[in-house]
Amino acid sequence: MENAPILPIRAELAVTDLIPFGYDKERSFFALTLARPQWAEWKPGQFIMLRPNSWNCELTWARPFSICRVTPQSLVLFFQVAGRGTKEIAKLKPKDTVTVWGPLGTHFAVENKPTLLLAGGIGIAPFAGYVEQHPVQNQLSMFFSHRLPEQYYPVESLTRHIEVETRYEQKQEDLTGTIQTIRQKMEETAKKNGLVLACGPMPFLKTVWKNALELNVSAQLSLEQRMACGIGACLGCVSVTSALYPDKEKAGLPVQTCTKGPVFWAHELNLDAQ
Amino acid sequence: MENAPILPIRAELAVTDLIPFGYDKERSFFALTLARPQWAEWKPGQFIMLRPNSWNCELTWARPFSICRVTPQSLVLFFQVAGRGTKEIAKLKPKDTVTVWGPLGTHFAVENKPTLLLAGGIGIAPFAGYVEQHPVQNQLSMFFSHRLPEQYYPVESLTRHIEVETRYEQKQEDLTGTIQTIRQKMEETAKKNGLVLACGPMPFLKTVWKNALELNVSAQLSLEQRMACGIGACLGCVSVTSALYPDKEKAGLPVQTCTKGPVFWAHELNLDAQ
Amino acid sequence: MINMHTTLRAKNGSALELKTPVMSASGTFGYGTEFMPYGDISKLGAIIVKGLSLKPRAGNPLPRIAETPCGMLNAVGLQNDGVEAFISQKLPLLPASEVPIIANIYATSAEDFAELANVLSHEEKVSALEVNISCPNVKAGGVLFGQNPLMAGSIVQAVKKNAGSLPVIVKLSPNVTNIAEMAKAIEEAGADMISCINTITGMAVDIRSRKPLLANIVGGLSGPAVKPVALRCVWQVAQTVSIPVIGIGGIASAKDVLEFILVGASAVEIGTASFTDPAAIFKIIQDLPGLCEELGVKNLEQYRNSLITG
Amino acid sequence: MINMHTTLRAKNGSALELKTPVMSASGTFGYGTEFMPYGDISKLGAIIVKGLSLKPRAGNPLPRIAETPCGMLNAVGLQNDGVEAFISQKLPLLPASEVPIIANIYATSAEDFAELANVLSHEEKVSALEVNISCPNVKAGGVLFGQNPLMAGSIVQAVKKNAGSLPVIVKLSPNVTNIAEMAKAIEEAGADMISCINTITGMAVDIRSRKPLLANIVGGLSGPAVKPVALRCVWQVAQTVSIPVIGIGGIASAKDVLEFILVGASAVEIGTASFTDPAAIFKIIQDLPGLCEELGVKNLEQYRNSLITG
Ligand SMILES: Cc1cc2nc3c(=O)[nH]c(=O)nc-3n(C[C@H](O)[C@H](O)[C@H](O)COP(=O)(O)OP(=O)(O)OC[C@H]3O[C@@H](n4cnc5c(N)ncnc54)[C@H](O)[C@@H]3O)c2cc1C
Ligand SMILES: Cc1cc2nc3c(=O)[nH]c(=O)nc-3n(C[C@H](O)[C@H](O)[C@H](O)COP(=O)(O)OP(=O)(O)OC[C@H]3O[C@@H](n4cnc5c(N)ncnc54)[C@H](O)[C@@H]3O)c2cc1C
Ligand SMILES: Cc1cc2nc3c(=O)[nH]c(=O)nc-3n(C[C@H](O)[C@H](O)[C@H](O)COP(=O)(O)O)c2cc1C
Ligand SMILES: Cc1cc2nc3c(=O)[nH]c(=O)nc-3n(C[C@H](O)[C@H](O)[C@H](O)COP(=O)(O)O)c2cc1C
Ligand code: FES
Ligand code: FES
Repeated sequence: MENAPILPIRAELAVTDLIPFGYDKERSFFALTLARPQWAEWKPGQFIMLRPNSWNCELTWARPFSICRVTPQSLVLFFQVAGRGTKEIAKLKPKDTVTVWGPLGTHFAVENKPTLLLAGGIGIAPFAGYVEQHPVQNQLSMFFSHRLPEQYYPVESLTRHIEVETRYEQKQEDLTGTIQTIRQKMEETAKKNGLVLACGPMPFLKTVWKNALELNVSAQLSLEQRMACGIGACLGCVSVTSALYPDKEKAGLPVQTCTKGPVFWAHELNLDAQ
Repeated sequence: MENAPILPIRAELAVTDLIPFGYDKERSFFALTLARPQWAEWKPGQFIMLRPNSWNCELTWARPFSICRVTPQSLVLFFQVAGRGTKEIAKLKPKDTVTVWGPLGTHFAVENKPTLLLAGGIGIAPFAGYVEQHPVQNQLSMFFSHRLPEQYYPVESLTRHIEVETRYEQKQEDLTGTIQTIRQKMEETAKKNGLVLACGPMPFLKTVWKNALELNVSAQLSLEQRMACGIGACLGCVSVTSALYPDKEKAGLPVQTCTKGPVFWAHELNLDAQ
Repeated sequence: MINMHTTLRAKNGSALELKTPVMSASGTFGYGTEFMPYGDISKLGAIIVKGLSLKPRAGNPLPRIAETPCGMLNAVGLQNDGVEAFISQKLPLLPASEVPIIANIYATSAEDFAELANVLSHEEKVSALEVNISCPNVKAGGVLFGQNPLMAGSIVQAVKKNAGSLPVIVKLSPNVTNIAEMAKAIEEAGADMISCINTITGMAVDIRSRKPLLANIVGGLSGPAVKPVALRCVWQVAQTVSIPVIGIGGIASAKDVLEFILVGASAVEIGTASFTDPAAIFKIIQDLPGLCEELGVKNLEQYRNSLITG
Repeated sequence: MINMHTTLRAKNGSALELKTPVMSASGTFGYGTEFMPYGDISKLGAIIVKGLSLKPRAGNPLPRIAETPCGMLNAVGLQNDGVEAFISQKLPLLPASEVPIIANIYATSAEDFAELANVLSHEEKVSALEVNISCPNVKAGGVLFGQNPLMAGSIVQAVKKNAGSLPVIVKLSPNVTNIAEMAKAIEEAGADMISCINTITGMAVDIRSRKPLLANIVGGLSGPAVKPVALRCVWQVAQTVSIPVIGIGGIASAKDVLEFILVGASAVEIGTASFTDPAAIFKIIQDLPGLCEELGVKNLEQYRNSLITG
């Protein structure tokens, strides 16, 4: 995040594959593979904005998705159907084209120390690339809590490289267990002077955020906010910073999640202001 | 048109086929085959309203199309790409579903006398069914003027049954020829105390209408107006009647083209009021 | 299945009893009979018929309608056969014992409004009046009445005085600086209920022919495109008045109906959606109880105006 | 290729010279630099930056934006770092010698508007002011100024007096009963140009959580859904005033640009379309000459206001 910014580009990309991971009456999950954009560089934690070229103007905005993985041939995203837009995206077929701009935003820190990855549900998406690109994979461990069976998520691609503890939350009580596990694992990481990286729904992130402040452990959170532009122009996606935010003029004020985030240091945020 | 009204129904129908007849830089032509709706009855000249079920609310209205042909298995339409809606309809694939309501409106008269069919461009659509259903096909003859090569239109299905004279209008001068031919053929029909049926663009219909009044020949015109509902409710599609309109309360006033038409007797219309 | 029965209470204590809060919007449902092939019109909350005037009106020249993104423009100009023809020819065909029939009325003066009210108040098959002071497509009266609280008030008084026991609904225009102020004036003038919104004045043109898409140049915008404006208007009006508010504007699903009830509507009208699909209103009525059940809404009156704004 | 050069002449004879009539709309193009990866911002007609106030403003709480059919609602509430930070940090980054930079300004009193004008009039890199008296998302000032001809007039006078030689564009709200009347008052108060429309007040709600989709409850509607309303406003204003009119509202293609020019706009601004695709404005600028050629439009000034209404 301290380095020179990575320049985004806009590209029209062909869909090469769309693989369903699992259907549920509420949600379905897909891996979407696109032709690789001409990116010079990208870093895990960054995201893209995506809009199918077949859309007419009824749906006004593109949709933000974490970059899951980039190969020499392709850009891979992992998404769940959440509403109207993702429902349409799930209908894409090979050779359909989409407009993508990215890579956007900040990325997760890579440090040679014990690193705990905390993923909630679809928040697992950015960690696939993070783990694969990490130079010292044996420093990494993950805790993944999810509401649907494990095979709905791209867990296998992670267990190939690192140790993953998963919790399938089926009942309300399981949530309490998740919160306890997060606390306990963050305590261990704090003792080892390690790093915590978290991505998931807002209540999940708030839990991690509170623990990070209490335990004074280095932690980064990837935030999700409604986004219209993804490039800092609309001011729709802001998150409120804490007094510790390095840009003093913005400390305690709203900053764009799409350009100053989505990955923030926990202590630089004030999630209570949301 | 004097008989008991034909009750329309609304149905969701599967597309069974979409056959391109020809592409041009300006227009392309298709025969669209749908599963047959459960109609008790229909008559050539009537139309349907069609809206693909995949459309979101960006395009507000269904689109009106003449019924081209109904077989025991299927409902066949013939259409050209004219704008945004027909462009989308041209992308339909087998198994896609569309919502259709019909049969709607009035139909062409069937009389055992020399009957001249005048079709301009896509106005040929309703005549396929008319000719096939006609009890005395040797009374029928057709003049068809068109701006794109003949193979773009379903002419073959007609020449199998009746004599068709075609004029391929490539230059402005050809239009003058068309107007002369229409006059001459209508004069012949007038002499034989025959019937003229016309379907085509408004300038074409105005020519026929003027001739019909001057020559005092029985003639019916199928009018095209922008339609929102197709069932008489919105009053968007009105045509102005003449003093001779049989419903005296409506004589000289606007009436719904979708329910009182689209097929009108020429002398009951006042096309100059448009 | 939760009960959708809705009571719209008028000031004099009389009430419109609706099987469901979903009615047809004037000008989009003809005289009701047009929709008989597509559903059972006696299942509607009420049938609001095409706007009626004292004398027949030919309406505006063509083109009168144009499609716009998620909506449409119309400048029909209140074409109708006049109130007498309605009473003698259309009203007898309607199942008025099973579904309330509401006459939407339009005139160019308070006197004519009064006379329309008077004529219709003697018709047993008419259950209420909806006063259109918000039509943007006519030169005289129309939205001009609806943009001036004093003028609107005097029309409401004239109608009320002549409407006998019929509840009087006044239909508001969104084409005003302050719709809450208009609503207040209309409530004070004695209206029993308010419906909103009528269409928003708009325009569309063809860059090739260089002509407007409507012969009238401007027309009224309706359909899903206006739903956010309609919701805002209903919310502002419902915060201001204590008489029932009927929501209109871009409603195309049971979900949309609940949105309007959530911001304070007691009932709703379906307009443009009936063009997109003639079965739309029947489907909305059918879907509504199930959606309520899914959301745990036991009672529409409790859900109404329950927006959490804190 | 026909020349797209457009001159917007101010009352004092000075002029804004634009390479193309297509500018960015305030609040949708950040400070310009955000779009550099997606096109050459010096090719724009002008860059109108995010609304500036004297002091920094934190804006409204989240959520601030919501998607609606063919449009969106926003209640950003004019978050900005203040005019000083703009001048010291943003302005130096902009290619002002190649493309006019227009500062959009907002204040809660005529005095503050005057001071903003004064501060900006000393900046060589600023080519004009656009006065926002039409923002529906702020409690003080905003659209309230734009709904009252007297108040609007006094602000225009205050800004004009302090703007030096800078042309003053006044941005109108569609949330009024009579936009032509407002435009007339603003022209008489000395405005050099008028731009319209700002957003239409709207609302969206979630039936499950029973909460508004915006923390501010109401917000401003923009995007293709509002285009018919915007075209009507521009047409009404252009019929009324003799100063240049800049069209805004739902423009997403070169065709849309010509629609606004046809009804009387001298130039246009692209807003929400820049969110749908960050390259939208560059594509529109690129497509415009070709579309003119296709239509046989030799000259934009001749095409302007050439709507055939007879
Ligand atoms: C930086 C970032 C990265 C993301 N990465 C992923 C990912 O890798 N995989 C994945 O499945 N999802 C991801 N999401 C969430 C994803 O963008 C939303 O699920 C999606 O936009 C929902 O769109 P919809 O039209 O289906 O839902 P609707 O609810 O119909 O959308 C309405 C509006 O709300 C917005 N919205 C709805 N849910 C969310 C949400 N959770 N976060 C932000 N905006 C939302 C939509 O973008 C849209 O603008 C990410 C979000 C952000 C901000
Ligand atoms: C009774 C009737 C029968 C028809 N039969 C046929 C047929 O068999 N085959 C065929 O190809 N076309 C037929 N048409 C014309 C066809 O409906 C239009 O070409 C089509 O609606 C254009 O839609 P669009 O979205 O592609 O064009 P757009 O121009 O994008 O449409 C915009 C609006 O204008 C309306 N519109 C545009 N052109 C026409 C037109 N010529 N007539 C009426 N409304 C129009 C559309 O319905 C739509 O509401 C018929 C029209 C009518 C009224
Ligand atoms: C074609 C058409 C005709 C209309 N005629 C009338 C009318 O006669 N009287 C009236 O009060 N409103 C009339 N309206 C307005 C509608 O009743 C309704 O208020 C408006 O369309 C908004 O609702 P919607 O978005 O659901 O269509 C008409 C609307 C349309 C589209
Ligand atoms: C997110 C957002 C922020 C806006 N901020 C401003 C602003 O600061 N000042 C202003 O005058 N208009 C502002 N507007 C209004 C736009 O400039 C424009 O007038 C309006 O969006 C209509 O145009 P469109 O439909 O092309 O978006 C904003 C609009 C949006 C969507
Ligand atoms: S999404 Fe527009 S500023 Fe972040
Ligand atoms: S299309 Fe609605 S009345 Fe004919």
